[in-house]
Amino acid sequence: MSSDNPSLPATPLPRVGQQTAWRDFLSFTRQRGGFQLGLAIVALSLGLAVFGPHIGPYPTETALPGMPLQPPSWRHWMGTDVSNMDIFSRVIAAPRIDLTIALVSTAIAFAGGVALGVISGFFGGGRGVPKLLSEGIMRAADIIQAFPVFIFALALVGFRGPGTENVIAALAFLNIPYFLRITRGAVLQVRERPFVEAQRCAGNSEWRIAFVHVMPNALTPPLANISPTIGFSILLTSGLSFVGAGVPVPTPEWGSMIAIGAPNMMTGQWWTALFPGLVLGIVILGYALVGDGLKEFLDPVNKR
Amino acid sequence: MAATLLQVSDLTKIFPVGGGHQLKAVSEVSFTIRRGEALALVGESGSGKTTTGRCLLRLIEPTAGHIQFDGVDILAQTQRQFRALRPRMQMVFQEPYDSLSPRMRVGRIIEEPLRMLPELDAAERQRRALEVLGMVRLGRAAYDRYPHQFSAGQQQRIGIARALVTRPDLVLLDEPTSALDVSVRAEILDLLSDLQAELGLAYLFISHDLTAVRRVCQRVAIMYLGRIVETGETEQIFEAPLHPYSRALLSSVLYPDPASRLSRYVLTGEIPSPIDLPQGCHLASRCPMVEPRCRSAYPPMDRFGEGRSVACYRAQEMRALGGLTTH
Amino acid sequence: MLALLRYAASLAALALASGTAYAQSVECGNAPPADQDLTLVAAYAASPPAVDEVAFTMEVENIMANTYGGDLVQYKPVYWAEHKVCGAGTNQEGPKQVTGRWAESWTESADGKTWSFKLRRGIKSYFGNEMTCADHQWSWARGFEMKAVKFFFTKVMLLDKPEDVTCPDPYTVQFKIKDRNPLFLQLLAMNYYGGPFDSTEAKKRATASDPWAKEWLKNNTAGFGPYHLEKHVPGEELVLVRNPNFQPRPAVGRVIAKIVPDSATRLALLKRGQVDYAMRLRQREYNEIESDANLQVIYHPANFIPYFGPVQTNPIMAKQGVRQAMAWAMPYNDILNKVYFGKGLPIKTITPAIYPNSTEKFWPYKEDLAKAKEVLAAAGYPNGFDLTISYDKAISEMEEVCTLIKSNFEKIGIRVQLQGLPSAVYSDTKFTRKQMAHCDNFQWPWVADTGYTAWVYLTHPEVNVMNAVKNDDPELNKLTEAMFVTGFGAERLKMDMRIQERVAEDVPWIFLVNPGWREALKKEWAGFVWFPDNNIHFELLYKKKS
Amino acid sequence: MAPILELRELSVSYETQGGARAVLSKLSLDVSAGEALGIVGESGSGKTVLVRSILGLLDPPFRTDHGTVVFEGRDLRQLDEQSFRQLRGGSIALTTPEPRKHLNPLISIGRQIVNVLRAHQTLAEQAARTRTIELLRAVGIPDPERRLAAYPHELSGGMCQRVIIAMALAHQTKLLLVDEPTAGLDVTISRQILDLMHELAVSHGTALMLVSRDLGVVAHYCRRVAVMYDGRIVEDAPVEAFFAGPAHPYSRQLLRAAAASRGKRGAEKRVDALAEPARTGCPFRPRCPVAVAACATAVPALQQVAAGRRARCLRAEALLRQELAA
Amino acid sequence: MSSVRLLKYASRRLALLPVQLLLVSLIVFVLVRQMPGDPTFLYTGPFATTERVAEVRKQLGLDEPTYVQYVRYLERIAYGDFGLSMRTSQPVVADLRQRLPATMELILYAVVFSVLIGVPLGVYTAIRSKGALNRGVFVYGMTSGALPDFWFALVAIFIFFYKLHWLPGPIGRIDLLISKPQNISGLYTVDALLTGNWPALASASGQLVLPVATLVFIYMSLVLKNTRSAMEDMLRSEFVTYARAAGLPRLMQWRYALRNAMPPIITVTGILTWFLLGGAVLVETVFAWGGLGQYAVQSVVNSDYAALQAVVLFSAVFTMVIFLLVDLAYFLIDPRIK
Repeated sequence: MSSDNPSLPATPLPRVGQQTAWRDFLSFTRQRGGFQLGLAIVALSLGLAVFGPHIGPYPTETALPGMPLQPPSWRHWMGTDVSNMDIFSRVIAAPRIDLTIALVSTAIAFAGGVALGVISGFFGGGRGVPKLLSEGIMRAADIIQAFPVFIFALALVGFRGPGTENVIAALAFLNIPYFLRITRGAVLQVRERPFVEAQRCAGNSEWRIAFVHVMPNALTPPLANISPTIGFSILLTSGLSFVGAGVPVPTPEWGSMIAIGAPNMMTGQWWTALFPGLVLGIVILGYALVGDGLKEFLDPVNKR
Repeated sequence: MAATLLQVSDLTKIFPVGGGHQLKAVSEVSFTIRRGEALALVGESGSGKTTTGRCLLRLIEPTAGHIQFDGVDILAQTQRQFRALRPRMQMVFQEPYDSLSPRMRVGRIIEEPLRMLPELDAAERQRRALEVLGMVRLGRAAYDRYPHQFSAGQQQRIGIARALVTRPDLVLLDEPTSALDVSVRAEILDLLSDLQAELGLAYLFISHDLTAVRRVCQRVAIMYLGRIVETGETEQIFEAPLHPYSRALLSSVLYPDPASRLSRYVLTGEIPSPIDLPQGCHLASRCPMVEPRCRSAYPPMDRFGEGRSVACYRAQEMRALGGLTTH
Repeated sequence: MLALLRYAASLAALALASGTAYAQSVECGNAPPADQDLTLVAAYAASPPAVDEVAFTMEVENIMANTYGGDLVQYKPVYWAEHKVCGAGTNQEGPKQVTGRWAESWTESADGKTWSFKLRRGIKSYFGNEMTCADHQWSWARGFEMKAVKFFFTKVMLLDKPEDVTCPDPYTVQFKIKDRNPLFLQLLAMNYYGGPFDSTEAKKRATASDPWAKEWLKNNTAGFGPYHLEKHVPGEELVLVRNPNFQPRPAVGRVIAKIVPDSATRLALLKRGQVDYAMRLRQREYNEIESDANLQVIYHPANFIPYFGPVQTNPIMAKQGVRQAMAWAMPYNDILNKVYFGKGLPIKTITPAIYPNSTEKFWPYKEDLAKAKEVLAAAGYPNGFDLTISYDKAISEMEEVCTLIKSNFEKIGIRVQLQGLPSAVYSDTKFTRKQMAHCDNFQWPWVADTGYTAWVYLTHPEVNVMNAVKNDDPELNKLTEAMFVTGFGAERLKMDMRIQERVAEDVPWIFLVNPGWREALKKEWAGFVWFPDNNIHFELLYKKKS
Repeated sequence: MAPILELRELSVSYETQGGARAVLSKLSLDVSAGEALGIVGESGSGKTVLVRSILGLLDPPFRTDHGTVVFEGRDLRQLDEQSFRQLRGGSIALTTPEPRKHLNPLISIGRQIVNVLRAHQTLAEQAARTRTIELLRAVGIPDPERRLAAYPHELSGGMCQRVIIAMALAHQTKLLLVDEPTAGLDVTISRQILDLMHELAVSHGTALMLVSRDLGVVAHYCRRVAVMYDGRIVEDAPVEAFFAGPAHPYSRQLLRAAAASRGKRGAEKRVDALAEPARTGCPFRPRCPVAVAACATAVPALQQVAAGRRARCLRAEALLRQELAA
Repeated sequence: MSSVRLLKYASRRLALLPVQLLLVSLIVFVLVRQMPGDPTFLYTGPFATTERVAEVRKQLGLDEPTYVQYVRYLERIAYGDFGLSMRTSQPVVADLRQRLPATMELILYAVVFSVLIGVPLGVYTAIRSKGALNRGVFVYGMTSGALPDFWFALVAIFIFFYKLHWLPGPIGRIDLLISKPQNISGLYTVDALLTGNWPALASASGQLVLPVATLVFIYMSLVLKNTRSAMEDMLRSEFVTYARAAGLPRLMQWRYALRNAMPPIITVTGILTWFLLGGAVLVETVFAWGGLGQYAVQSVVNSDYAALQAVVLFSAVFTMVIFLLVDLAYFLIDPRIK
């Protein structure tokens, strides 16, 4: 406000009031085709996670009578796999496991990352135990992030053995530093804002300032990153399952379906791996679009 | 009731800046504020005025010195004990919007300091909040709204209301108008003056806006590189500053009047880095009146009449230069 | 030259000896044409962790079979007319299946406890050292030391200690065993796990801390077999070169084996003519090869026993009724048709169909879910139970089989969880009997004898590691032990039959489908012989004259 | 004196998702050669946009809808990019608030000045360096030879502003656009800078267009003052006359607000200093203490109210009389 | 002068490495202890007797307390001994040395092409914010990040190898029957070029096309998007606006912007390299590339823990080195860093 900024004629202010926020969100959504598409995909994927295993025309884990590897037809829209299971039914049932893993691991990572991020960000410059805590958290995050993501995920699952819980644990573990850093970055900015000192003047304790006053104002960046993280977790899960370190067969899971289909693809039965991958890509795209849209919506620079 | 509300003596704050260097942000600063008095702490960036203010509220822990608030040595207290005194010392911040929690309603923001007064129940807290909202000329409607729904001037009033809700004795005003446009700034300054008169508040007004200071404060302390170089009654100092720095500073003020021509008093060079300052007068490198002794020892604060002190060996000669205004 | 003549003579003798029901115009195991000097490019599925007996994978077997070339005796190749392929004459009784390899003749003492073998002269290793009894002695001593596969053989052969192998003269090897053993020769014919080593060469590589040259022999070979391992880049390639001293001279002078982990890629390479031979494909892929004019699939019924194994450490699996119910619920036809495309053979007894005395008559089970449900209820599980089936993830056919089993079992209320495990973890948990049940196709009895087979896989769990299902049936235990020391004849046949009947009653294993021995090559290759090791023996291969 | 810059009915709008919003509305203004014109107004009044639109620096979402910008007889809006480029930093130069942000942080200041020099004239590297040193010396940077290699972050804000001035005055500058010269600088430093700028402008015969919120700056460094409100000039007067008594109620508010001592209040009607500009009629109406019914009908024209001064207010003459009476 | 500063800075950054490494090794060690099953079995095979198992356990040091094992482990690492791979029976270090060049070759080309295509495209789309190319780039940026790389690789193989027969199949780095070029750098293309081994060069290049194209397609958007946004930010920055106001030519304005966009571009190149090491895992697996990534997968699938921990350790060191280089590059570009 010290000078006129030509690119921003009006003071940019984050909007918070529930009613206006909702109205803003609706009007924002109306103008963004990509965001709408993303929301639709996300909604559909969530719907499939709940109902998917029940609405497919065929059972998802039992072989059908007849010869396997039938090409796509009216009976089997995406064909059948080597065990003569209907690929379409399995593809739409897959969100049950893929999304569960992604949502649970992201939720854990979000909760853990935000809490640690607030501590490390807020107490970063301080002294004594909180400072040591903050330093320790950051070093730990550095180390975890020194490993390339997929190799570390592979190692975690490799050393602990495959299985849904282990995949969730590995992904949560991997994503905690990510949320931690985002939150910390936001906290470092928020804690420099004068209202923090105002709260100190109002007699708040440091922990209360950190979690009651600073945290809510630092949530926007991590919140905006939930959606892409879910997408990324789905991608990692499928990668792990692809090499057999993830979800056990024949649970419908996109990555393991691609793995099962891969050898058939080489012998010309392209439908076995093509469709699961395509749907996987679309779902991840949906989460990425929603993430991008939310980032844009929540970013004060884009406010009029 | 003692007339002196706040007595600061020899306040020093040193920041380590790595590599064994020190940043002496505040050096042996002493001043007093009487009840109901507005004292301005004036200086350019890096002068230590803000650090001084923050030390008073113990938002920063000073390195040395004493601060007596209403007879209590607040530096001897733990942060927890000090919390009991906080309602009596409040603060108004520079950025009107940024000093308000964006995700809280105005009512809650204003009531937040009242948490320190556990004897107040919810109804009483609300009554008090509405009362101060009235004082700063914002209606009851403001109570349920969010800060961003207000203009910058209104936000600053919310900040003032928050500072007043605990009925403090002393309010620290940290550049309260520097982020505001001219006309808004005038309104806030008028409001602050009115409130001071109505409620008998004492102010510590930290600013580099000299016209604002002249408008609100009864007394002025001028700081340069961590030291107070001159204190005194506002009009006295603005008319005829006795320290070379004060003179240079005040002669730089541009009043909105083409007829007012101040006799310019120009310092050479720029403000040196506050890190590892040499002993001796901090102005020595820029002062047109510098003498060898200025470089060897820092000049003491000498009294020049009632409430007037100057830290310069050649203050007497400065007096001979006369007033600033030449019409 | 002399050696060649001798070998030819022994082949002629063999032809005479086997000239009964299987006498054929097609000769098997002949010396390949001497005018060919060929290179064979192979696509292997994996690289052997080592070329010594410490490791235990199909690739290790393959390399060892081709570099050490077997023991004193070997199986006799005969022509199997119905499959149009040469194979070991395993349907013969006992010693008749066997002919000499390094030994030109042998004798058994009257009490059956002493065996003497006369070595052919002039057998030379790649390094040029002549084979003597000392090499055998050293190899057996090493086997006792290594405590691996060869050590297992000593147990079955009833050989007690290294000192029981002696050298009356440099060209005679003598064994003293604890008791008469009718299977002695057959066991010896299957043995190429650990030698015989060219001990002269191997000793050069030994060190004070490693007197048995374990380190060197992990990545190098020192045998008298037809090939020598010239190069081994783990995970990348293996190169075998002809042992110049081996007679008869193999037509294939060089085998380049590239490691191509993905079976579909191996298939693609073969179809494009970039390799001559692709190892370990899936049935679907073999089908594709059969329809390719330039390629061929060699098939022999072989001795595989893929089975579903309820591990009896688990109390539910220990119930005979439960095992029988599962046998009734098994989707035999689906497995045969969907996984093996009708190409395999249903298995209905513990003894492979090509082995003597094998009979299907005791096996009552076929897919009958109603019956299965009834039996299951009678066993006390009307509502089924939770079952975890483990399998080796590296063998994709097993995954398909298990998926089919899961489909059927769930129809009778058994809730199935599949557990695909990495090979190493799978074999660890399998042999430590930590699984609840498994699907397995890694079993093929090396000796064509019901007693041997049942003994190895289904008895004496306290000593038999291979008894991964922890079957411990007193009757079976007794029968197998008795068969070990009973000579061929009616009494032994009775025991044989009872074992097969008992296994069908008690169902320690539920037999699935035997896919047979399948090898995929370019059409121009010939000279295949199936041996119970299920390996391809490069030394016999040659190119057909067009 | 003939104007070197003539703005005629310049209209700029800002594109938002809700539609275009006017930032400058039919703004007309002249600057004479060698003249010092001050432009004052609050945040959002369009001062900075005005400066940038003269230089053709506005990027979307800003849009110049209408009007002409005539500099030395040429309409800049019709100019091709190449000729305009020659003009920028040549005949028309700009100084900015927060000078450090306007210098490239990764390039030494010497190189940056050399680049500017060589963008406008063919100059050998060595000659450009020599000229740069001269310029730095001229703007009072001590030890200029050594400072050539310095990076912006190594210089104080005041020094950076001097560098910017050096670049602005590197050529035969006819018009210097000075945007908020005191923002971000300390009192003593900004005074030095203003003095320097003023001095150089006078000696070069450069016209100054000085945009500021600070009436004090305008009072001391300008001959003429134009007050902007809501994208329009509401008053345009010689400095002495203006500070003696403004003809527009907004100007009066500004002046009173800027005073060092508290002015007389009470007599006037309380108004909300923050009310948004009205969309119909006089935009200042909601904040105007002297508004009458007629103010609601149309935007008043910018009329001559006295010799050499114009105001956009129906009551301007009444105000002037009142002011004189007081 | 600046080289001295650089050296000082580099040595200070390098001094941090051992501490990081120690922590990394601890994590890896702890991870290894999580492994299910007894690794001894893998060495002994299923026929081994109890004595033999005990003997191997002792040989492997598995009978000692955990902290002793950690200290031993550190000692061995210090001597460059990462143990024997159970799968290949080779020292893990030898395995890594063999496979590393394969991965490096893949990553090198992927990074080079990503930067060569991504940066100019990013700069171009930042400068010209409209048009079909921009639209296309936007759609590409959105979709490429969403596609699983391994699936993309499979589809690419299906189309270009199986259907069209344009490109060689997924059989690793060089055609089976063409002998490898003489080992100089380990990168086949480089070595073949150096030794003038044209058939090997042709084959190695052909084999590289699909995996590199896959990696570039999937991961280049990272470079592209970041370059574009950094460039857009810089073009909007005050100093570029001022450069324009000062009459600098367009090209010079873009150079100013690009110069300042370099730090984020370098960072993202570092991140890309780091990411590719992980991304290469699956792509290598699909293409049977025989590099570190495939080795990692095979180690996991076969519970080859010595191999796996070496891969994990190496990848961490690789990451640290990459980011060290990024920091040094920053230091060279940005005079503000002390």
